[in-house]
Amino acid sequence: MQEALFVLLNGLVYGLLLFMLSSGLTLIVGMMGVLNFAHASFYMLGAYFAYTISVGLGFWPALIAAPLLVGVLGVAVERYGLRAVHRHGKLAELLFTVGLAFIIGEIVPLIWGRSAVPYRVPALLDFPAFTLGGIQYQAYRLFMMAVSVAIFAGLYAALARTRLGLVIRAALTHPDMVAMLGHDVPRVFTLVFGAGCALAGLAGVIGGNAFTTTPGMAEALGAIVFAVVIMGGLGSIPGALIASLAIGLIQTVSITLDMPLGAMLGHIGLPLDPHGALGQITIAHAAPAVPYLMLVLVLALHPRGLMGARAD
Amino acid sequence: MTSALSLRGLYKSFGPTSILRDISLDIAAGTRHTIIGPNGAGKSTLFHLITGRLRLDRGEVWLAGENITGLSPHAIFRRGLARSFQVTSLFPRLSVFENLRIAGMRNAGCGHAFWRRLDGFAELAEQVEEMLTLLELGPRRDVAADALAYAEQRALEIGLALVGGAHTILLDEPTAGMSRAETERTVTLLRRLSAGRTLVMIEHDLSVVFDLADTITVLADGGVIASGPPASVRGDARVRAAYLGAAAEVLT
Amino acid sequence: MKRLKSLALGTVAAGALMAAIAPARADEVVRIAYIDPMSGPFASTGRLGEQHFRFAIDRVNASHAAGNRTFELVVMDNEVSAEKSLTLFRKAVDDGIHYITQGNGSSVAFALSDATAKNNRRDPEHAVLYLNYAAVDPALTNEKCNWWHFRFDADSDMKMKALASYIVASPNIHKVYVFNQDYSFGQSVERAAVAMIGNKRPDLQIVGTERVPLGKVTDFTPYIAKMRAAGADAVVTGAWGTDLTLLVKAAADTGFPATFFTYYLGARETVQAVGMAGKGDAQISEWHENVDAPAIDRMAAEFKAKYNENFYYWRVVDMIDTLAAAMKQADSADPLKVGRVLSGMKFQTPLGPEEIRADNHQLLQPMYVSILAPDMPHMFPGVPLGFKTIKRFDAEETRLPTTCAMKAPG
Amino acid sequence: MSQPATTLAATKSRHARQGGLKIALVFGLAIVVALIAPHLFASGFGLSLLNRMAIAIVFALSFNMLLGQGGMLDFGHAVFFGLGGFATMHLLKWVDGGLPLPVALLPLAGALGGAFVAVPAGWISTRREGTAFAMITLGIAELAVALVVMIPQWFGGEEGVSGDRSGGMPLFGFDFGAASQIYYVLAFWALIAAALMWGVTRTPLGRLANAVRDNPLRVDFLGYDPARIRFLTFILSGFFAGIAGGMQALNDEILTVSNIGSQASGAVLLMTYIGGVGTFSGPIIGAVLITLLQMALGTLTDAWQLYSGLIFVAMVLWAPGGISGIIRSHAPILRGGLGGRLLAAYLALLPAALVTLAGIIGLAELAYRLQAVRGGGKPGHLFGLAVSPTTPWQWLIPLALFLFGAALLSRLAPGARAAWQEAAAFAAGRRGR
Repeated sequence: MQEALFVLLNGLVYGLLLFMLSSGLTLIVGMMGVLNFAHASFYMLGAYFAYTISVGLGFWPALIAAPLLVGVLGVAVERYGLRAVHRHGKLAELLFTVGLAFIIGEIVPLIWGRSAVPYRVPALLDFPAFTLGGIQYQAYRLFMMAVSVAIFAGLYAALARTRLGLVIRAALTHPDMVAMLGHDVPRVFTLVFGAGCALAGLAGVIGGNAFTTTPGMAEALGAIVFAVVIMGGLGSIPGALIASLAIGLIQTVSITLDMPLGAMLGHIGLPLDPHGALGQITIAHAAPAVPYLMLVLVLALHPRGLMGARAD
Repeated sequence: MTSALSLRGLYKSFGPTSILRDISLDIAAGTRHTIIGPNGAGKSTLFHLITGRLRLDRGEVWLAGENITGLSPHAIFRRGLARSFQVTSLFPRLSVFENLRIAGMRNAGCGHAFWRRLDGFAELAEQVEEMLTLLELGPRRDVAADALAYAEQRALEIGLALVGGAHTILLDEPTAGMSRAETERTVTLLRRLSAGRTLVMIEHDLSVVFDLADTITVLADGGVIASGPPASVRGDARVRAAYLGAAAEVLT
Repeated sequence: MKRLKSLALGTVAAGALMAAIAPARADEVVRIAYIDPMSGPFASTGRLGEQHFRFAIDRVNASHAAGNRTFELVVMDNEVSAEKSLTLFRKAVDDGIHYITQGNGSSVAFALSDATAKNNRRDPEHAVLYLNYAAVDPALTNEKCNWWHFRFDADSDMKMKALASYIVASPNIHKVYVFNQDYSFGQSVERAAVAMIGNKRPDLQIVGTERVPLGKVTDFTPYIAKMRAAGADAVVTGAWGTDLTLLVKAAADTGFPATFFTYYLGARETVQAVGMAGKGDAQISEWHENVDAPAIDRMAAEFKAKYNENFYYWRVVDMIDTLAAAMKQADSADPLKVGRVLSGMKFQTPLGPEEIRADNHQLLQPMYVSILAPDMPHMFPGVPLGFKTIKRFDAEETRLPTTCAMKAPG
Repeated sequence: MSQPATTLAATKSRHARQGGLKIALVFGLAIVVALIAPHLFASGFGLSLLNRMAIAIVFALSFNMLLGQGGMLDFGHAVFFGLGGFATMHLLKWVDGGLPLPVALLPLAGALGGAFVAVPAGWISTRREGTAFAMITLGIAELAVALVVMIPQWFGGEEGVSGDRSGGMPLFGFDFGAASQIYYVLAFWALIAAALMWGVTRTPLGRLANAVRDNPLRVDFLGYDPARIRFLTFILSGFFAGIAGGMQALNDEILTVSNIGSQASGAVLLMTYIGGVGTFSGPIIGAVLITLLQMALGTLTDAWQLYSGLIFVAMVLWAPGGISGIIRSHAPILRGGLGGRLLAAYLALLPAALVTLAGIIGLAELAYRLQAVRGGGKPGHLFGLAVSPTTPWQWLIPLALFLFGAALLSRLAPGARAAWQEAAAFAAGRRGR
């Protein structure tokens, strides 16, 4: 029982972290149709900015300032880069972000070095909050969960209640209509892109010290963030939350399953040689591949993702 | 004798909004039939339902004695029904010639072959050249479709529906946006090419309607309010009331 | 001095350029192509290696240890790609280079070993000797061995043999969990651990094995929970880099008390991430800063003064010194002749006697099991812990049977 | 309606004959180049570069069959390349073991392997188009890599699968061990594959793929199932990617997981895009150029990865048609004899562009050498000047150059653009008449 609770809790933490990372991207993809491959790079920048700021001023100012800086950078990228590429079509936009990710990935080690920087969890939150089944739970993890939930609530409310939110939601489904109604769509795009990047930056501030801040951190997370956004459905914040939690939970649960595939498929009547190459793989072993399997299945069955507003 | 196209009790709604209700219609083979009606009457939706673009809520569509309800657009095309679109829908980066050739490939027996030269289908090329001449697009043969003038694009749009040799052709506002002269040329063209085929058109230009149509159906508010030869439709009081109003003088 | 200047161009290192600049002197210049990552995610490792090679080569050149020959390093950036390494290998051969060295990535090592063997068979005039300083897949000196490949790092089985004999002799360790990255190296560590630790003592058992894909896992907490549930009191892992850092950090964060027995704990960023919670965790290595060897201490100090980095690869110095000695003995820079000397060569080092096995060209060197302990002479910056030897193994003790069936050329 | 049909047919067949002659000429030229090239680059490195180009050309062309011809962005194209390679490699091992097959034929096994894998992958992915398609391929690619790593019994794990190409049946006395011999095998396959892929663009399926790229909805109403067309194109593309993979297997004699990974998929996208997706020749140009760049730039400067990133972004921003796009947009102008006028406008840009470039290079080099100096290296020289990245004023020079050059460029660029547009319009007008 306790073990099940623990697995659940871990899945929740991981899922919420994924959500934090992907909430910004789902906004950008949903609204602008831009598959921003540089999103994880903005996450990395958030962590590095936070590290530099926290060295001088401490963690809490960094929590505010770093995402803002990343947001400003995002605005600049949209205004002077993406907007120029926009007329060349979607592929060009996507490739622009690929190139951007590449360049950020080269510049970051130039500034901060090629190995990890010692970006630490603030002392205020650096203690075990409670112990479950002999495993300590750091207070910082609870803080991460709280921030993630707050992001969800804030985004959801902002999209549902504010005028800008209304315009954004309308633009998701009827972009031409919104333009015709006289809204400055490019400006909304810029804002959304900046906000999305700031969210990625915030995730970096919070994830960078919980895990590690290295030049490789963007690459490690890039693909899975896409899996979340696509699976959740482009542009859907609740969809991203559900997909994040689903991936978090399923992956965490599958880590605990040591049954070989051969044996498992045997149970449900599928013949797979339990001693063959495939049959010997355990589910735990295959866990990291699970999100992609889910992605392919969801998309093959339901092209808009779980709760997508856009079909393209 | 079986009808070329027979609609039996079609219903369609989008969410709570009912678009079409109980549409039944028989169109005799080899005739030219025109569907008219005010904007929002559901004319284009009806075409989408017939050609498989949208799914029916209820009812059946029969093409030359075969039930084609629920088939995909390409399956319906293969049974001899081609269509054009109200909003021009071409292959913008391909030349006029290639546009027309693609439209003719299915019926020329090209299949999905990737081992035969497309140029080797000489009969298809001839057919396309002929169509080019008929559409008066000959000089524009090698120009990309998106570089054409609007009227030329409209002509090509019609050409795509006509070139394949389908026995039933649905044209959605073929003369929309054309000048008087262009419209007249198009009518001549349609008259010529519809010989021996069934032609169903949505048309706003009433002079075209009465010039070409053997039979007319009037749609209003999602229902058929009148159907028959021009003379009877012209005289129908409900048509006058519901639709014609301002245009009544054309009828008289 | 002119030559030094050309060296200073450093990483530019276009072989052809070098050859053009190299002045005609009595000294024979022996170029060594260093094929490792200089850009991309693994560049830090490659750069660190490069500094050690420059350091070792400068020493040899200054002391004329290779007789009237001087060494010159030609740096080639392979981005840890086997494909790119093979092209660079061709380039090295073209440029008349007869010695290559590489260490990062088993896949690259296998590709280079394979390419060396084929090249030397097809084109003996341009024969190449491959000096492996860090790729530790046992297969390289067993079923996939080749006469032209010499390894100066203990393979993962040899390291495991040392670790295992320590674990088996520790009465407080009862339940061992084996955790690795899922690629050939991790798989071989796992195989060796299971074979060498399981069933060696009635109250000692392997309670679980796990492999995770390289660099794909962000949160290791669920894995720690699994180890905890299995009741592990020791974790044996060949993981390295960020994966290892995240693993031990997750253990520290969750208060998991088991001892980690590692191959690569010595990285500064890993120790810094774990902090004091890393106390007592162990690593196996051929040297560490607190080994009592004044000669190497002096080198380490010199290295630190020169590059402002911690001395790490003692074995690079060992390898270059040995190569120089072999050349002097063979009185030739011909790779075949030098290889014949190296094969079976026995020599003294500040750490004790060493031997290059004639049957598979694996260097036998002393090994140290050490733990992170406070109050050591050398400690990590920011973390008052340093490595302390808890068990030393003589070179001979690390010898393992080999399946290598290589044939000497000619 | 005035032109008599007979004249029309005559013009057409003349067109066709001229076209055929031109194609024969192009391929003849390609064969000549392929035969001469190894004598110009006779070194092992040169040959190995040529071999890589041959492989990259086939791979990029197969990729463009999807992207350029069919409008499908495949993020996991290396899956077919790599698995085709593995198929070849396993067969090569059997050949080593005595299977009587000439080694030169083995890329065909790669082709079958690539197509075989493309069937299930395409079955899932090609039912969707656009972004959804691209995302499914991303998922499939990640899955494929995970699977390959998980099954070392088949794919050899990290160490990969290796074989010996000289162990098979000799063909005309060649055993293909030497790089010069394998070059001819690879060149042969590259020419065959390129010719076949070019041929495919001239078939009904090739034209339908264009149609689906431009307007899938309309294709559906012309009697073809767009998903079916995408599916068949996808399999064909997998087939040719597999040939490239097989060529790779023969060239490297070893194949590892990295050959199917995202880096390999990214590289082919880069090549194809930089070369230009709009033309058949674009991917070829891209493959040759990027292969050269990867190998040459890396030996010149540490900053080469940054430079390639910058070049890539600059291309996306200012030349989305790739190199072949630039050529194509200037060809009519040159043919129209307007090159001189345009050249003047471009030359006016040149100093500003050079100044900007010098600024960028200066900044990048200083940054990388600062890192080198921190690591104990030597800063070296740049443009013949001693570099000292720790001195602040040395940063000001390239910064000033960059800012000045960029400002100048943004002033002058509209003029050059206008000149180009004018010339293009003029040339088009001439041709139109």
